[in-house]
Amino acid sequence: MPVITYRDALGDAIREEMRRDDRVFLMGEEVAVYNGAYKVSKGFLQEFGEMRVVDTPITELGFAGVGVGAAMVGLRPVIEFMTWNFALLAIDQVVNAAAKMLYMSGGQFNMPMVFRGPNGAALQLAAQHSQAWESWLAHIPGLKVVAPGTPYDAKGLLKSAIRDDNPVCVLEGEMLYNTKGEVPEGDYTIPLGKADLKREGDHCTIVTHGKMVLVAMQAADQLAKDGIRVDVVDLRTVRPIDVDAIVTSVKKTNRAVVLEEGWELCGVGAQVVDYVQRECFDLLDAPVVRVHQADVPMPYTKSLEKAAKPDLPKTIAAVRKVMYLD
Amino acid sequence: MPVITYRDALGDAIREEMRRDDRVFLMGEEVAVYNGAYKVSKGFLQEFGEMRVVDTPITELGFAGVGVGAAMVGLRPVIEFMTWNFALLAIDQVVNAAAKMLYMSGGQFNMPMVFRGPNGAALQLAAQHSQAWESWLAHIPGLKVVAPGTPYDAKGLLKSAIRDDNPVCVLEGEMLYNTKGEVPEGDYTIPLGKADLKREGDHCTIVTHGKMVLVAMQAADQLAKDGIRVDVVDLRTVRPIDVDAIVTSVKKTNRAVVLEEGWELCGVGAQVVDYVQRECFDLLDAPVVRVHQADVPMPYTKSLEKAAKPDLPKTIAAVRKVMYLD
Amino acid sequence: MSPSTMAAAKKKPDTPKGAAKSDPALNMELLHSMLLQRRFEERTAEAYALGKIGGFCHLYIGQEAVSTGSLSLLRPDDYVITTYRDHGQALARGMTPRAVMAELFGRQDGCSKGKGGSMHMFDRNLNFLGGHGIVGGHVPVAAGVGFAIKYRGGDQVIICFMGESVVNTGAFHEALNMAGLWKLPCVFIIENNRYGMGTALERASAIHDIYERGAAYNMRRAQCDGQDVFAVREAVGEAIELARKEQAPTLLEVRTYRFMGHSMSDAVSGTYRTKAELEEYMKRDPIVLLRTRMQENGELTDEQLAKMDEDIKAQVQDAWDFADASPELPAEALYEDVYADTHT
Amino acid sequence: MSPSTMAAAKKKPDTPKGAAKSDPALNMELLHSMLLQRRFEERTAEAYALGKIGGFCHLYIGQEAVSTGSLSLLRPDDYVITTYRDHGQALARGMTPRAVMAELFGRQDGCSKGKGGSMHMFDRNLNFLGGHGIVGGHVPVAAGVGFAIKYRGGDQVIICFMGESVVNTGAFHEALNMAGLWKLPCVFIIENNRYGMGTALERASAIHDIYERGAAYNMRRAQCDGQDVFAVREAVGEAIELARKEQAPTLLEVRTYRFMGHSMSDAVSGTYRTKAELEEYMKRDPIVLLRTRMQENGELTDEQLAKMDEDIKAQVQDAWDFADASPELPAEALYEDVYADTHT
Ligand SMILES: Cc1ncc(C[n+]2csc(CCOP(=O)(O)OP(=O)(O)O)c2C)c(N)n1
Ligand SMILES: Cc1ncc(C[n+]2csc(CCOP(=O)(O)OP(=O)(O)O)c2C)c(N)n1
Ligand SMILES: [Mg+2]
Ligand SMILES: [Mg+2]
Repeated sequence: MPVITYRDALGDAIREEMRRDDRVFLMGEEVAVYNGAYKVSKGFLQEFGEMRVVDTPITELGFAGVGVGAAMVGLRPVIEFMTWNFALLAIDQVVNAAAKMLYMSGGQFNMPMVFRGPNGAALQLAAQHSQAWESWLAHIPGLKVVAPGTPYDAKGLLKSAIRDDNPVCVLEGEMLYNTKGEVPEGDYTIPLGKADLKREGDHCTIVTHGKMVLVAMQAADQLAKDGIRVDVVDLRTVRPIDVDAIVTSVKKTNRAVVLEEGWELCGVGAQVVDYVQRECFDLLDAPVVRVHQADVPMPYTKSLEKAAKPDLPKTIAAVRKVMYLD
Repeated sequence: MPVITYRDALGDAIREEMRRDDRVFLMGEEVAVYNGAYKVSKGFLQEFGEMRVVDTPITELGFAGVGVGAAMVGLRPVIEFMTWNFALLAIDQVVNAAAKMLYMSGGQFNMPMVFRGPNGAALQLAAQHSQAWESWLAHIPGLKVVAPGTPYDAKGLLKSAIRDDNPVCVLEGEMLYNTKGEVPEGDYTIPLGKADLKREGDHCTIVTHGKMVLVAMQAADQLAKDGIRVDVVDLRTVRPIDVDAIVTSVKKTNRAVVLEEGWELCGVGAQVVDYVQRECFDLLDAPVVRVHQADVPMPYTKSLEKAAKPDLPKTIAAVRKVMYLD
Repeated sequence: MSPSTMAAAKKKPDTPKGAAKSDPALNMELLHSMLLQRRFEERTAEAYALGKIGGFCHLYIGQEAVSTGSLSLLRPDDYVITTYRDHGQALARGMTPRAVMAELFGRQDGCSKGKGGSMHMFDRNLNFLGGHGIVGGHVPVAAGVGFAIKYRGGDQVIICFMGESVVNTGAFHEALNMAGLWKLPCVFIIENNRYGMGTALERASAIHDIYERGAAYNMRRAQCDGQDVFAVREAVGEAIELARKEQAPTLLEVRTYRFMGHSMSDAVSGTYRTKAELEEYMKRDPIVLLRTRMQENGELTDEQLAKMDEDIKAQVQDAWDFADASPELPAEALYEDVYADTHT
Repeated sequence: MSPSTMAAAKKKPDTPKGAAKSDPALNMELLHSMLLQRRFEERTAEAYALGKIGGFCHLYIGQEAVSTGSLSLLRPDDYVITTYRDHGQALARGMTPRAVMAELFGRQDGCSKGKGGSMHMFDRNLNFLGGHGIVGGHVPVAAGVGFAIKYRGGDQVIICFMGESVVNTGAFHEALNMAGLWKLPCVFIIENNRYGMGTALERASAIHDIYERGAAYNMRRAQCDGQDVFAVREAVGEAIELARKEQAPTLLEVRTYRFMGHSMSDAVSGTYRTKAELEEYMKRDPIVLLRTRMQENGELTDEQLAKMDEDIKAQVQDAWDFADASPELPAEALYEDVYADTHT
């Protein structure tokens, strides 16, 4: 199977869908002439022309709303946020328009659209540019939210997102764009709402998603050296959450760690903990342990930034803690 | 002690603080000439004049930012959102400016300001006007978030919020403005970050905040008739959360219900569940049960709206469930 | 009201424009459309007082010439989008009083099955894209519809109604810049009724001739009298033609006035406007202006008028009865329409 | 670049304005300020390449006449706020190269203790209100400072710098409307360097003379040449005077150009602008223009210039060494500065 980058996997997904369905278009800042701030849409302008690959002014609220309008009348917009940090300016359109239109119109206007872009911290981008929004988005009924951790998942989930008749938020990772993995050529999709058991083990479950999948896999490797076998449940979709997959794993391992990029309070991890205690109350051998960003705005300084982020040592420590090994 | 409305308690708090400190001013839509959309600021314009009671254009993002700027140079703005639903438009200023300014300036610019307004559903206001935002706000380090459930708490917490040198979000309730309670005349404050044990009991803990405090109290009354005694822990502040108070109560009761107005996924309740399972793992006699809004945008129709909201019967059912009574 | 505004209002002639090319049949339709809105809203107020309608409810009384004048010019395949003050436009676009009243009553035969209510009237068949509650929020959506029309190479237009407060919002600015930049077939109609809730235009906008904001977006702009249905038709007609033929947007300020409070919970006058001002404006009731004109032209007899009014009242009563009889959605509908379970 | 813009650029005289009232001592200061920024940024680029600086890093090279021209007119008690492209303004306002370089290196002696980095320079003592990373986000904040000045009855002003892309954001619109409506003592300076990342102004804004947006807010507006420090001083001086004396805002478009890529990760030319265009603009290097003028006036000898440059380079080297020696904050500082633990 060809090995390609996460960036190219995303680009292929959009390109293939645009070839397949001429209602699909890409809109956002720097997506056309500049080939995308992170080059996901390289060559798109040449192939599809400026009506289908649309550079916008810096108006997140405005162009998110343009996407909503286009979706209402049957187009299938892919709206790129240069990063999800800037989507805060557009969040009214995402939450009050896209997520509610079908419901408040009594089922008349569905919203076949995608909001996508990099989410979470890259390197030393400081407080305003280093935020992970999955728990906010997961909170909102009417949205679907996916967070692919690998090139394979990126392509399959993004294709599903584009074909879905609901507003789907796709959380990518700036730090993931250069990562590589096997991706089949041509068409395939991954169902939204289904987790993926990325690693099998019976000692402990790590529930995670998005960028942290890589960290979880590294942790699993490291822990295996000490004979600790972990199940890595990659949620892939954080709304709706595949509760069955979590429960099945925890029923086997009786222990769980939840690893996420964002802040602690009301994070996705908190919700996973709730599902686990609700469904596996009598089976749990230890309280679920969470790994997440420190409860601070992201600092610029290298050492503090590192300290603030969830990472491999913290994940390993959490697994050891939940196994009462330290 | 005088019995006054929640509305007047809030009005008194702001008025007294404005008399006490001339850096404090009130700004928002309809706060001056119209006496406030919900009449919290009745008579303010006459007493304080138009420089300190400022009607704004409909520009949530803009006037939230004006508050940030004023706070940066030493004023103490009280920014009113007509409702927190509209604050979504301003959330970039709340999250990316107010909450981060102190940190990203290396401790130089604190933000002595308040964002306040009604939160959550009133009656039949439908999807765009019936949302509860505490879990979003609680997610963000740098903010403090309070949600008073009674007139007494409203006055004391709002005064503390105004005197605090950090950005404090005050979540009021349109349905609460007419509720009455005892409020001492003159000055008192309630510390931020401290929960209040509103009712003592030893069978089960209900953890709640804001508008749902009244529902919890009613549930406690009803349950008492069946001999079920509940502790009602009113968080009052949802960021930071008073974990000690929760744990102390659950250690006594061994059972907990978390009641909140907002949606389930990544709600405040999920975070409370996490604290409980973390700190009281061995003491819990049953999984924590959550009560919250149905996972749908709010419908307009009366019957469905009622079905969507957390309420007394649902709360009682939850307590009975966690006590294995049904 | 500032003196300058008063002067501007006075400049408007009381004689309807376009009287020369008077078309009796058309005029009858216009009158019917406007009177239907009026009678409908009167009963809406009544139903609200009786508790049959809940939530926020914003009446359209006084502004009927804007909806009727504008929407009488549209083709069925054109699009309409508006704010929470949407009953009048819904009717003027052709929704039945039954569907609108049932929506207000929160019943399943309502145009949004009772899930939307007063602020969220939708009708896919009429390309009526709602009723939106966030001030400014629907303006980018309108630009998006304009974008879609252009994308497909169609010659439709979208009319986007908004209150005058909207021109101060960021959403308006961002949307109009894109509409101007990309030349989208949008007709942005500001229903300038002088107040946004209790805030007079002059206390919210740094400029008072707000159609001038169009200049910032290289957009055609115009202003017209909103109490005169002919003036509205003329101004909107030009804008539609431009949008349809040249795919260029227009920002049109229509000067009107609301005769009721902001919503059912707001007093008609008192805090922010005087009774005298209200009465002054009510002299230019759009329905009276049209009716008088038609009577003077001999196009409308007293009998015809009485008959029309009677028919309309009966129709509205029928809508009320229909709404009252329509059930609320069943409990399981709570969880429907959150997600479409389709995909391509 | 569109032909009209090229023409506009050509209209600007190459001879600095205000040369008549030339003040050699002042000119020397201006030159020093601009040259310091230039040399500083050159070393910043070097340090970035060496990995001593991380994250997004936006250089100011080419725009130095804007910061220097504007900030040379301010009083110490006035305020300044700007975007992520903030190194030049920080220096021009009087921050030491040490404090700025240490911030870039992420060290505790940085002006924001290393917590802010390139995009977030702050200095409370200099009323330098930051470096902000959300495009448009700081404009309402500037209006708020203007509001506070007026609230207190002071006669300070605030200068708010922004890139030309900002004029399309909702935040800009909302803030400028309030500033115009309330008459706030703000000087809004658009540093129109022709591009927002890879997007030319003409592809993002429906109008190209963007200072005209001021009309929508009843705001005084002007345009000036941003490569000529005297032109900047003249235009900003008028705006400051208006703000200080009459508490009225100005929207000033300063036409400049960035000589580097958008940030350190963007090529200097290629995708969105040609090398030829860049070279054309580089002929109007603001430092060369001033230097030449001074030399022609006999105010600056080659020796003086060489000495100034040498001193500045030494100062920047000192800043580098200082930054390099400064420690990162200790681990426990991670949790500091999240909340102020004070209240009144
Ligand atoms: C973003 C936002 N802020 C505030 C409100 C509350 N609100 C509803 S209508 C209104 C006034 C709007 O006035 P205008 O645009 O002139 O329309 P009109 O009601 O006069 O038709 C306000 C402030 C809202 N719905 N949305
Ligand atoms: C709201 C928002 N959207 C997008 C970005 C990403 N971004 C950073 S700078 C920039 C271009 C800004 O251009 P301009 O305002 O002209 O300033 P310049 O960089 O030319 O100084 C963009 C799109 C951002 N920081 N904030
Ligand atoms: Mg109005
Ligand atoms: Mg620029």
